[in-house]
Amino acid sequence: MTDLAVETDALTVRFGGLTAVDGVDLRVATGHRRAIIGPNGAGKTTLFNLIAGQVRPTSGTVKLHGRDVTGLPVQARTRAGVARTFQITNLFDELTVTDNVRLAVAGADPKVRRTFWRPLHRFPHIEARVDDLLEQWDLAAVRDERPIALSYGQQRILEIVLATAGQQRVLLLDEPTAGVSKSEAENLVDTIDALPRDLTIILVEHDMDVAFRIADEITVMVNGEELVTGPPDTIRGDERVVEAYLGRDESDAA
Amino acid sequence: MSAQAVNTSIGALASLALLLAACDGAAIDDDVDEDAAGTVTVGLINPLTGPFAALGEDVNAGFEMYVDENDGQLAGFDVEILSEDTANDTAIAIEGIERMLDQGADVLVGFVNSGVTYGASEVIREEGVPLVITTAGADDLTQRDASESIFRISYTSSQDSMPLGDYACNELGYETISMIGLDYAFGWEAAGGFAMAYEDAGCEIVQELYAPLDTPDWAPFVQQIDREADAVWAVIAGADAIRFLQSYDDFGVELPLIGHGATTDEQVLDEQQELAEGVITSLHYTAVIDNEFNDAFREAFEAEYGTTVSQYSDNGYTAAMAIEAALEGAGASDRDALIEALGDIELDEAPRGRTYFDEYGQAVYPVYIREAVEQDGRWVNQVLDVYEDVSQFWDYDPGEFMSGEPLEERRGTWAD
Amino acid sequence: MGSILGHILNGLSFGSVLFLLASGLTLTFGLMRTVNLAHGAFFALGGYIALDVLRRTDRYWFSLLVAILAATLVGVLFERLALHRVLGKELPQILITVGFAFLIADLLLAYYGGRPQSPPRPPGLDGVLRLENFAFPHFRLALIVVAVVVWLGLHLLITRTKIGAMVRASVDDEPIARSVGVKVPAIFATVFGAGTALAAFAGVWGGAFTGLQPGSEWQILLLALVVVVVGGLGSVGGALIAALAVGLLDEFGKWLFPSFALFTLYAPVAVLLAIRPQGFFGKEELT
Amino acid sequence: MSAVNADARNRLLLRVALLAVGIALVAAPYVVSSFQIGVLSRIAVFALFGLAFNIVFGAGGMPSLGHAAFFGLGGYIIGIGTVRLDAGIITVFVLALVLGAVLGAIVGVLTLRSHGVYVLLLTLAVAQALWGLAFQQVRWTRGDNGIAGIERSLIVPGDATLVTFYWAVLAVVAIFGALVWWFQRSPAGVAIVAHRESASRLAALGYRVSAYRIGAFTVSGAVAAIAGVLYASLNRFVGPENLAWTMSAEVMLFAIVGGAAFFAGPIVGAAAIVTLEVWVSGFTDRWLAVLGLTYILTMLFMPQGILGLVDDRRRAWRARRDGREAAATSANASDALTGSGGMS
Repeated sequence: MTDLAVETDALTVRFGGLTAVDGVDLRVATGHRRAIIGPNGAGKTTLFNLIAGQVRPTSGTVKLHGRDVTGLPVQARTRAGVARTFQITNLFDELTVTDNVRLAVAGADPKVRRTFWRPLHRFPHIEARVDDLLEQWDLAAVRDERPIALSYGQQRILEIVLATAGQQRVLLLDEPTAGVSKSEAENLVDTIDALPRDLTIILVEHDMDVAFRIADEITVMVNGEELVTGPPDTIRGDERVVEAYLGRDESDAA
Repeated sequence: MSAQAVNTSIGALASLALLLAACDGAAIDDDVDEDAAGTVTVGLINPLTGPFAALGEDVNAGFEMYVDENDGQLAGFDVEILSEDTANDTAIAIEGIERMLDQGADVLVGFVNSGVTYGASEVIREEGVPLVITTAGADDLTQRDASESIFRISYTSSQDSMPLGDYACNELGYETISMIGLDYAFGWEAAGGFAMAYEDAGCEIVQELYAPLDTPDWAPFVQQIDREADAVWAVIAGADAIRFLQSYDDFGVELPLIGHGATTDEQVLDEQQELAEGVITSLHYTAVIDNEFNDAFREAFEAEYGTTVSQYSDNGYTAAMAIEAALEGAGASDRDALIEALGDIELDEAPRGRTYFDEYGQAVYPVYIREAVEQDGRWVNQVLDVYEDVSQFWDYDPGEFMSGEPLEERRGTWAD
Repeated sequence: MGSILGHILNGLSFGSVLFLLASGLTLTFGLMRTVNLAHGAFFALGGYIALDVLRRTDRYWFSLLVAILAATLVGVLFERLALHRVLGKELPQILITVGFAFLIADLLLAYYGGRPQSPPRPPGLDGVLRLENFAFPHFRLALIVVAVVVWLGLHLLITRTKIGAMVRASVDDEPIARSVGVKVPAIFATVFGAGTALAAFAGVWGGAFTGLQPGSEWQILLLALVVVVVGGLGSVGGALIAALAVGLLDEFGKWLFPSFALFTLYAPVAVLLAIRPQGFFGKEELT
Repeated sequence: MSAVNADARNRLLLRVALLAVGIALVAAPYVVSSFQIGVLSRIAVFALFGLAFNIVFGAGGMPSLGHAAFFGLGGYIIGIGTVRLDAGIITVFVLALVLGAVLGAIVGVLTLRSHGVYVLLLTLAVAQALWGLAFQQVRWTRGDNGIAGIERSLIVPGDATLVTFYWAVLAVVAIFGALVWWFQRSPAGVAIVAHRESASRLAALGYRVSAYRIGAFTVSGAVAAIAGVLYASLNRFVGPENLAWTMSAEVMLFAIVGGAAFFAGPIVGAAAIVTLEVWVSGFTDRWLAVLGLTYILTMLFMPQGILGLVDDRRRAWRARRDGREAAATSANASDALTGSGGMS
């Protein structure tokens, strides 16, 4: 059991009268890939924010590799090994692709991060890693562009590059394929699938096909609660899941 | 990165070119035609924007009117007048002065704010150009920090209050007085001058109150006035003076009110009207001084500008007379000759009465005890009494006066 | 007893003046998210025009009306021609209003000269209420009443009419507001005009209290900002409570420690903003 | 490959241009009048002030309306230090850097919870509080009278004439300007820009965002205080007006008129605005009205500033040369720039 990458205990958060996440006990083993699905408003993104530190829980705890990080701010959790992407593309729009990646790499190196007397591009070990990453992710050709000049799929990839540049061990992907065209989504899923197997991945996904393809296990959330967790095949046949989705879909359509 | 850098340099070059072109346009050629009689170039340096704009406008108007009355000549010299706005800001004032010096100013006239005067005095001393101050009151400009090139035709902050100290104690018979003033150097020095003369005459200050400049509501201060005192003495200028008198009236303070001349200055008296009725103040000027020179000045000024004469227009007007006298004495218009000659002038025909400079460059003049009254439908400061030849040191010895603690630093010590 | 009551009434009446100064500012911010730093200039514009018309016609209420209408017209034109073009962009709005304040104030100085002036008190309110050991001017009492009336009017305008909702919708998403039939330009011009009308009214009635001179435009603006910030940007009720609180604090502060007035006003405001940026009564904003 | 060539050519162009500007500035005293030297000195000081301000504003996206606080602080440090306490110039510079940084850090901490217009109001309140202190703490500041008699010879080794003082100012401005340039390209400097673009992303990369916000104010405050020292010695005077909020508004105008998104923006803006002021006040007393119009017209028609316009022209020109449809990117870029000067 010490092999858990992410572990939450009775994790609960309330906003005013609304309980967005209600007593969730999530356990994701190191190297596993977990998808979290559920209808709109199920609390998936909030759960992400709780794990990554953007939101503090009302009660309950979050552990990373066995270490309690409940009280730590975002940047400290990043340093503790959690990386994330955002549901809406979240890049530094006024910086070049290279500078985006440089900042991400430098973020993992406290000495560089805190330097204010030497240009960011004059750190050879950072530059080497940046060049590697740009090559590896096919972004070298657009390195001097601003993110806005990239295709949406490339922007999503750049997000993943930023998130993993510091060699984090847990990656949280918030709807990585949302808004991406069919062909680009295909490519994106391949890319995610090809990420190293020692990287623990938790992803929120709307697109069932993507979730079922990437995930080893799936957690279904409804109304802030964990409904069921299991391998894709089990989930596919689970009546409660179908009911939750269909019920929700009907009310959405109405 | 590099694209931005190129921009940078293009922009910088463009702006430099712009700058040089503009400055070129701004520099007016200073080769004024040197005819036989000669020319004197006077630089007016007064606030024309900001809270003191009205004061600066009046000074300039007074000065220009005197020159106009003399057909653009002073003592046979053609007068060229330059003017710059101090905007109540030292840096802007210095820039204006430098521009006028560039254009060949022989003498400078102006300043309302003492801080700006102090700030600019370095440049003025360094350039060796004579300055005639027309409003700024800080005592030390002509005392501890006196300079041979700096003269002041207007008051030191304490000069005009001191005669009233004597008058209030000995003539009006007020034995105890509560002082209220604006909380900055001018207020402290004016109050200090009054308190010193008043207490040395044998009477007693029982309270000392100060309110910040631009106090929107005077009620809290007025209500603190010690009603046991025989009278209240006030030094409050500008819009504050209007608000103060309004509150004084509203809250039914029955004590007689006296004060520094600025409190019922002609610039605010039109607004104060009956609120000012009976207020007795002291100043080296009032619009209704009864002599032929003042009558002529007042009538001409009102015809020309449509507003009442004030101490400020008188200061500008008298400054022009002083420069005329200096040109006459020197027979030349260069800076050194003017500095030399200004110290020796004596004006017998000034609207305010006989005026001359002491050895520190400060004007010695009559100070009037005035009472605000309505006269023929207009509000004026009627003359009750006059003290002739009032020096900035009053009856004290200059050396002793200046070796004591500066009046501004004695704020808060008078009522003890 | 009389003295304490006097201090309280004074504080309340000064607070009422502060509320009048601040009401237009808080209205434009609350509804339009526009910080109008030309507010003080509109105050001065109203005051000077009223004085001018009064001197020419000697009719008080007529001159008050003309001043309010003229300032409103200028405000509406300014909104249409300049401010509206930077809708939703806070910083450009702020700098444009600063620029407009410089422009108006300088033209007022050029036209009316720099001598301090003071619009007269409304006719009939010149008297003083005198009890045994206690005097209080009618005008100050009237100001308290007027402040409450203005507050009530604004409160009803915002909560009981659709205008508040329409304006907010227009700020949040102009195209959608347009598509549901909101006449966006007209709405903004109206609200801004109402803000300048309040500023002009404050210039005449508050001006009778504070006077007018070059520089008033900033002095008044800074006072109004303090009130609006303490009350919470955009909260009319908050502004009223804050104005009265600042008025009372000012009264008792000057009574108790007169020499720190300037510093005492701004330092606590800075601390309040650091701890509660939305002021005491503003709504928490998610940014 | 052609991009590399273009890059090298641009670098060369840049160096030549910078050198030309440098030579022109240093040689200016041989060409222009002493009055114009005074104006150039003022522009140089304001340029440094603008560069300092723009760390917080253009780069950090935080609209401070209280930078006069740092500027005035520097002025009072040299004023009180040299006129009243007999401190040396080294002490003055060190104190200005340290106290400017400390005040900057304090303001940075105070604004941590604020965004947009609230930053503006908070910084304004802080500066006004300091203004009130300077006005009233007469024992130290001489209140409204200010402190006169600040010696220029403190800054100039040897003989302090207007021209040598100008050169000294240029040197100090160049040194601190270069430091700001380095700072803005450092990891911390880039992170400050990144925080403006997305604080949440920066935090998720492991950066403590608040530290970079405070850092921006700290460095900005220190450099602005140095500019304040220069300004006071240029005028040989410091008074409450050095702390006035109009000074804060003016430095914001410098940045915007020049182009807040560009490093050189505040320099160009200071040159343009001071020149305009000098020129207009040469023939009318209504220069405040002209200044007001400048604010309005700049925001309406040139929100990305002079350099933004130049940049747009250059992009359009290059696009035409490359035969590419560039309207879209250019429009996008200028939108982004407009936004960047605003509230994040």
